[in-house]
Amino acid sequence: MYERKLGDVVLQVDGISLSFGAMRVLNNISFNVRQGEIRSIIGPNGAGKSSMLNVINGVYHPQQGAITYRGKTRDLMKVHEAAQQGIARTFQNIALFKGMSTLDNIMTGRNLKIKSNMLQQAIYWGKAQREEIEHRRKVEEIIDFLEIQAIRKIPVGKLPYGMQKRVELGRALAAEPDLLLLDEPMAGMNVEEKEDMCRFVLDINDEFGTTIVLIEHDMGVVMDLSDRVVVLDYGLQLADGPPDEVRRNQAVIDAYLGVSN
Amino acid sequence: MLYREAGEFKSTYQADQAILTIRQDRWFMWALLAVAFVLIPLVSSEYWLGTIMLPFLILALAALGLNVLTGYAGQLSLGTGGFMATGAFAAYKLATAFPELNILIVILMSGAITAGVGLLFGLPSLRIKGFYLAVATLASQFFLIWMFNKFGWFTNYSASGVISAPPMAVFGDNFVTGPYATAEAKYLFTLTLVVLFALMTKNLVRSNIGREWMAVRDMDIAAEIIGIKMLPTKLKAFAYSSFLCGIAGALWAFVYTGSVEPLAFDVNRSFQILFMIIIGGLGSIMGAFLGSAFIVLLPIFLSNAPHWVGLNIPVDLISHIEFMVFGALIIFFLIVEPHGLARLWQLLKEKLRLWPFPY
Amino acid sequence: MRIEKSVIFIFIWTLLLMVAIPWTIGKVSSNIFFEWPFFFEVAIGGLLAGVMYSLVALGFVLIFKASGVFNFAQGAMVLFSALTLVGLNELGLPMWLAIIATLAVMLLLAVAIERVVLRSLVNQEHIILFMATIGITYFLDGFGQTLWGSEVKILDLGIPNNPGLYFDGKILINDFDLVAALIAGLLVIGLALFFQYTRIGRALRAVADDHQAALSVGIPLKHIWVIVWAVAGIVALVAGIMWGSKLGVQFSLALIALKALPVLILGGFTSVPGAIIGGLIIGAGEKLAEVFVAPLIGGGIEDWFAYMLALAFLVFRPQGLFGEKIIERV
Amino acid sequence: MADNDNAFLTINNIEVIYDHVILVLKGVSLEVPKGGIVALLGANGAGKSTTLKAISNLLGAERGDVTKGSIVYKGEKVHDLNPADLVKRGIVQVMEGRHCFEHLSIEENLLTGAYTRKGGRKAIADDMKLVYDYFPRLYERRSSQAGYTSGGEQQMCAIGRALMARPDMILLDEPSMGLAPQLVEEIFEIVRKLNQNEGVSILLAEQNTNIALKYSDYGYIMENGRVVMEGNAKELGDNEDVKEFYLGISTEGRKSFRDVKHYRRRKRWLT
Amino acid sequence: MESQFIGSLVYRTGPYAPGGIPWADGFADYIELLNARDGGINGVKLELEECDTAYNTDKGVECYERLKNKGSTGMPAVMPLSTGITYALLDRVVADKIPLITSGYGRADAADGRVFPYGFVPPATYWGGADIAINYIASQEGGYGNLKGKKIALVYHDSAYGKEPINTLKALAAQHGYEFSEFPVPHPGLEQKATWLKIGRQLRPDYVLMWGWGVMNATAIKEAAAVGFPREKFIGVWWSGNDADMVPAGDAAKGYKSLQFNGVGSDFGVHKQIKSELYAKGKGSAKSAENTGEVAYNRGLQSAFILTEALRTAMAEFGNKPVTGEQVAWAMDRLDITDARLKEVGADGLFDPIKLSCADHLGKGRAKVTQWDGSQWVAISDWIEPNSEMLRSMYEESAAAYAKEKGITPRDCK
Ligand SMILES: Nc1ncnc2c1ncn2[C@@H]1O[C@H](COP(=O)(O)OP(=O)(O)OP(=O)(O)O)[C@@H](O)[C@H]1O
Ligand SMILES: Nc1ncnc2c1ncn2[C@@H]1O[C@H](COP(=O)(O)OP(=O)(O)OP(=O)(O)O)[C@@H](O)[C@H]1O
Ligand SMILES: [Mg+2]
Ligand SMILES: [Mg+2]
Repeated sequence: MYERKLGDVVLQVDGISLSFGAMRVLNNISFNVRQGEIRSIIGPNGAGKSSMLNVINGVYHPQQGAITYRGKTRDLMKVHEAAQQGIARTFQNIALFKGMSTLDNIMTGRNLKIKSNMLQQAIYWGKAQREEIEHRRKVEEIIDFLEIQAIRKIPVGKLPYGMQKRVELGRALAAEPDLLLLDEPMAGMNVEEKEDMCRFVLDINDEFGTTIVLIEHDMGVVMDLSDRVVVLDYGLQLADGPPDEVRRNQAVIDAYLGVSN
Repeated sequence: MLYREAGEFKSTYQADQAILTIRQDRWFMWALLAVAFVLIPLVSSEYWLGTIMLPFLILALAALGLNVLTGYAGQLSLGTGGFMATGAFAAYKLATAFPELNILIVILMSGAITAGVGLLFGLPSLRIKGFYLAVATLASQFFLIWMFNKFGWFTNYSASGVISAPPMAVFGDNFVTGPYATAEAKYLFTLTLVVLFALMTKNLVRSNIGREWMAVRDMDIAAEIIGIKMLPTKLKAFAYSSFLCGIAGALWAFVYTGSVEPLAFDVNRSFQILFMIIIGGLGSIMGAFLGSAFIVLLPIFLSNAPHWVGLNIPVDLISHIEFMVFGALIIFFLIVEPHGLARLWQLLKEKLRLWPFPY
Repeated sequence: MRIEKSVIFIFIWTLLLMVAIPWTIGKVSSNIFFEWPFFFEVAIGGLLAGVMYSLVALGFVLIFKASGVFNFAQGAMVLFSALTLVGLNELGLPMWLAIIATLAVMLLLAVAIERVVLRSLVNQEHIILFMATIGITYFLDGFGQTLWGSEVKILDLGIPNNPGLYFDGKILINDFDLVAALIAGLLVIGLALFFQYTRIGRALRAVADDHQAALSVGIPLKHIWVIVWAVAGIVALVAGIMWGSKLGVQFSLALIALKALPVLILGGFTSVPGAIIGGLIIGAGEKLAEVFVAPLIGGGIEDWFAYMLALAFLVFRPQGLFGEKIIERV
Repeated sequence: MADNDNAFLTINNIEVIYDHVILVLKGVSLEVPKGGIVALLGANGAGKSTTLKAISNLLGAERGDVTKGSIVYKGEKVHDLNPADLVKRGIVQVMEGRHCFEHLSIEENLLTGAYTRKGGRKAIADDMKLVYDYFPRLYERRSSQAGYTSGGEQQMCAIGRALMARPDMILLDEPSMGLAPQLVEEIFEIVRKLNQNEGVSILLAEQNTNIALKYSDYGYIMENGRVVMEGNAKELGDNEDVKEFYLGISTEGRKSFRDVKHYRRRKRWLT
Repeated sequence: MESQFIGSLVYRTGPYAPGGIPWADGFADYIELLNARDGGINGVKLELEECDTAYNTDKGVECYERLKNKGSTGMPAVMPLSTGITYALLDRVVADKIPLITSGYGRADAADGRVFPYGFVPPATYWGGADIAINYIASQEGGYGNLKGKKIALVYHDSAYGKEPINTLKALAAQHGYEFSEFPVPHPGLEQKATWLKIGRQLRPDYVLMWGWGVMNATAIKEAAAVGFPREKFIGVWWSGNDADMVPAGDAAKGYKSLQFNGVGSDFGVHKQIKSELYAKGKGSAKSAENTGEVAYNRGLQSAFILTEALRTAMAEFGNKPVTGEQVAWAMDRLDITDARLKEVGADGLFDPIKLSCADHLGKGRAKVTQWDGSQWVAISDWIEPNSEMLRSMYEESAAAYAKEKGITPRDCK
């Protein structure tokens, strides 16, 4: 096993509770994420994992608790603010822009970095064009990195599932995030594709130093990749610790892993 | 293989990001422009230029505007007629209040004013979506038409509420409005504007703002999560779209008919333009033109056709048959290709690329 | 039907404003004549007129509910059914037989639409289906007039149309409107039961959500669509009869669809009772506005006012009063 | 698999084209015996889902078309039947990517699954109870709108909905996707139970090769629109290539995902 | 011998078809009558081509452009039959030198021929119509003096057309002291309950005038009945007085009045000839000979009559061959339809004599009041002449404003 040095806490989740009507989805959840680590969230279906991510990037507003990101406890946040703070994510049910090509999808990831105004873009000369090319170069790097050169111009709606997941990752990367939230990035892939995906995740983490929060149901992947794992069970926090510890936790085995693991 | 992109490699991103990356396409476009600017004015009769090409171009511009809003930004709107009316009346007020203004400036300014109005009526789109929004935009349609009809100020208190364009020239005595404007002048003036705006629109949709629009269209919540702000993005779409529609309205009133009453921009106009972009292809520049051609030319063709083949059918029967054939053709084209004529054109190219193999 | 609290809240506010605004204006402005009996007369007249809109809106609801299709052709169907009815009657069929024959024609129409149009456009985006219904509109308009001509025809079912004075002669209500309200009420109850107590009701909602998934669980789309379009055709016939006896059967009948749209969005695209409630609110609202507000700003505001009113409701409830919530999730 | 008399479903050399131009399946043949569990394996985009949709005739809804070959089910050509008829004849598909009716509650979703059933309310209620037994989580969430349930819950709902039709044959497209490990096992146990107790035949497209081979009798491996390998589940599982590329077990045993070599490319049977 | 081309913009389809069909039939029948009976005009055969506008301005413009150059001399005159199309053609006809004849619609100020060399509005304008209606009301009330304090309301189609009479009615109100109120009805006017509650239950005016169109007319009459407003005090302009509008209103229409600028019924010589020359031989345009007396039909006859008389005048000057638009405009400036001429064609009492000049493009502008008796129109007044002096200055004022806006120098008519 690797010995990895973990950085400072970048994200602190404190006593978060979230309900929809009478239904309690998260119940007093607290954990933290450190700079540069790969942090996994696991738990049975409907445990509230995706909801947790939604809370972190401001789509859901918890009834209780606080989130501290980079030393600042945030107020009620608008959805688009997460991206401005350097938080990017992928989605469980792919949320690509179906009518656009792979290239355009990834280019949208850079929207916050483009500074030319509408008039300049309309004339497409000077600044707008320069910017466009400059960002294209960056996006091409991402495309190379993810090995999706061949599908650059294809509308993403027609791509097979696994490719779409990759494009989605590309879009998130294009924003050059500090914190990357991945919601089941490897669902529906075979072993080989999972290996590819793992490699991407590790490289992103290594090369760019991006902090990653990962939700995944493949225990092989989770246990191999993550530095620390938090386990949710229908809103409750069941365990939190290094993979090996979590794997041996009886409560986790009962609630989630089953015997065979 | 008649049509191919193989063998064309691009060595710069700039070349790859050009509007038309395939050589044949570029040639085709230049040829098309040459035909439009040179051949058509040379060979067409006044009837063709003034009665068919003009409305075709102007409505294509309006369709382009709506396509930005609906096809690219995904905001279904039925307020186009109202915005065209705004453009027409703004142009009229400007032209009569400041007679020395050049017509180009008048038209651009009326577009800008319409953009402002569009912005205002775009506000509800933040909460209202889909067909609900479509019907809600009818509020702006009815309200604007009512307003122009009701308040004499807009028509300079003419008794009937009809506005008519003063004669105006681009430069010298090249009149493009009024009784002494030739069909050629009107046509070339309109064509130039339409081509420029089409180019501008293309530029927008291939830039960041265009991608933001499409992102909002395809999945607004995901768009928001990657940092796209809903309100400015949607409002920009409303503003730009109404800008184009306003210009189209001004051209309609000034260059095409020369005088209009608000009812010329009633709800049927809005529907007409919406049909154009759906038939032509949502989210496609070319679609706006194809759709406009379909909706403007087909009925004229259908009503002339019996005459050409020497049949003497009563006019009412012709009209009824025209309706039926028109409706049937709409359905036919949708079944063949639901994503519009522009997509059909693309598929055709794809087939050509593979030709002579079936796939 | 479960009614949410917010709906009741909005409802009460609406009622309050509908009374308060005219009353205030009447007090403040000398131009506006306000008197309680007159207020009620206008309000009742508006409610009854609204029911007439609901009749048309119902047809939209049915088809939207069943396929997610915004059926632009509803207006054309109203016209077509009325034209057919009168046309057959003029050919010598007694009225009852003509009605039965028209029902059969509407059923045939539904079959044809399913065969030719819908079947080939399964699983397409809603806007495409919407466009297809526009094709149907053109076709029906042309077809109906080719068959039956464009002249005005009288449709007289002997529904009385006399001004009746009620409440000590203080309030005038038209008999025709009362009959229309009664018919619309019966229709709504019938349809609501149909949706509530048949498995078809549930299947319809499934189809509207996802054509492909509906197919995959074995819902026979084509039967469902024929049923729904046929029912919508019947509703169109009822609307055609009521509006036709009011206006004469002529091309303009197709235009009443525009009066039904605000009703539709206010009530919610997917709700049968919504169509009635929406009709009542829009009807009363626009009449009160026209009588008590319009004179201040020039009159003739009915049309856009109805749309603005609907818009105001949508800002609070983007899915209309009783529409199904728009699900947005990641 | 040689010609088999008790073949339940036979697909013979089918070709599928999307949009009239995109050729996706290039001559796929396969067979499902009565009461068998057959797995369809392959990488992303190999054409597994397309094959399943070709069988259940849901292709039309995506503007796809079977242009060649035949599909025979219980001795009858089913190419021209519409999906609803197929469901009546006992084939039901669980589509990839959940496809629940989002405005309907979980319970209503399940009820629509029983649309073609004739058994009466009692039988339907019994089946519903059975589904709830399989997926207790669904019971808890039964009155929620499906659109608001979690990914895994929707997956359960889709599977449960298909079971409500009491099919003779189920086409399962990636049933394990997005499910918790424990549940994956459970689902395959359910599949096996259905197969053994009720004789339901199963055709299964799955990325989780490991578990798919564990539960099935026979397997096909697809690549690029063609079947490139087939055999008994056991044999396939022992094949070195399959082991390495689909099961992630190399000669040195299972490797950690952390240690995967960069730039190792997949071996192709076809190029 | 070449034939004279005549283009006719009609609307036999669309929402206004019920009013458009009889007009088109009347127009076509009169042209056919000339061909059948006389072999055309002065031996020049008439060749009629219709183009259906569906009352839609875009289509109307297209029709005009399509027809204007047909035949050997092009279209001799255009009668667009719609206010919208009229406005869209105003500029074009000047450039094309084709007279634009709008009988009873279009721009009233085209009565001033100095500003509108190609615009003609015989036999009547809306402004004149408004004046005639007030004149009639005054006669009912026993003189203009009794109008003081009376309430007169106008229900109108909220469009360019409907707004035409407002200025005149206001001017007259100032003059005669009646109380004037306006009630716009939004297009298309399917629903007028609020309007009629205001009128019938609140304002309770003495008279209601109507500038309505299409389905709005029948609806208004029904709603008037529904609030119990007496139909005898309800007077519509000629476009609110079609048979087609009365039919759907049924019993409610009995007693309703309408202005007409032509006579009603089919008891005229010209009708007899049409029946014997055309319908007896199965050649008529209308569904049957019974339809020939409808007011809209008679209006179509009248339009055809005015046009063919202008053609005759032009041929007298330029020779018996097809004439051009410019020549017809010359003839229209000198059009003189006398009583004697009307007797000759069997239309005395059906049409009013018209005499135009370079400056006067209107003529007397007279109209009758007619009343619906439940099955047909009955004339209840003789020709009423509007207050020409007042109107003339209004026309000239408005025309001058138009000339200024358009940069037109009025021609000299001395
Ligand atoms: N509607 C469509 N139009 C065009 N091409 C399509 C369509 N659906 C699928 N394809 C293409 O067909 C090929 C096969 O897709 P399919 O979904 O069958 O793959 P799969 O084996 O199920 O992959 P996955 O494991 O990712 O689900 C892919 O290359 C895909 O791009
Ligand atoms: N917007 C919402 N409205 C109502 N209920 C919701 C909403 N979002 C989530 N839920 C409920 O909250 C619970 C947790 O959902 P969540 O999507 O977070 O689960 P998850 O842990 O990601 O599960 P899975 O592994 O299946 O994806 C689910 O039962 C779901 O039904
Ligand atoms: Mg989840
Ligand atoms: Mg698949």
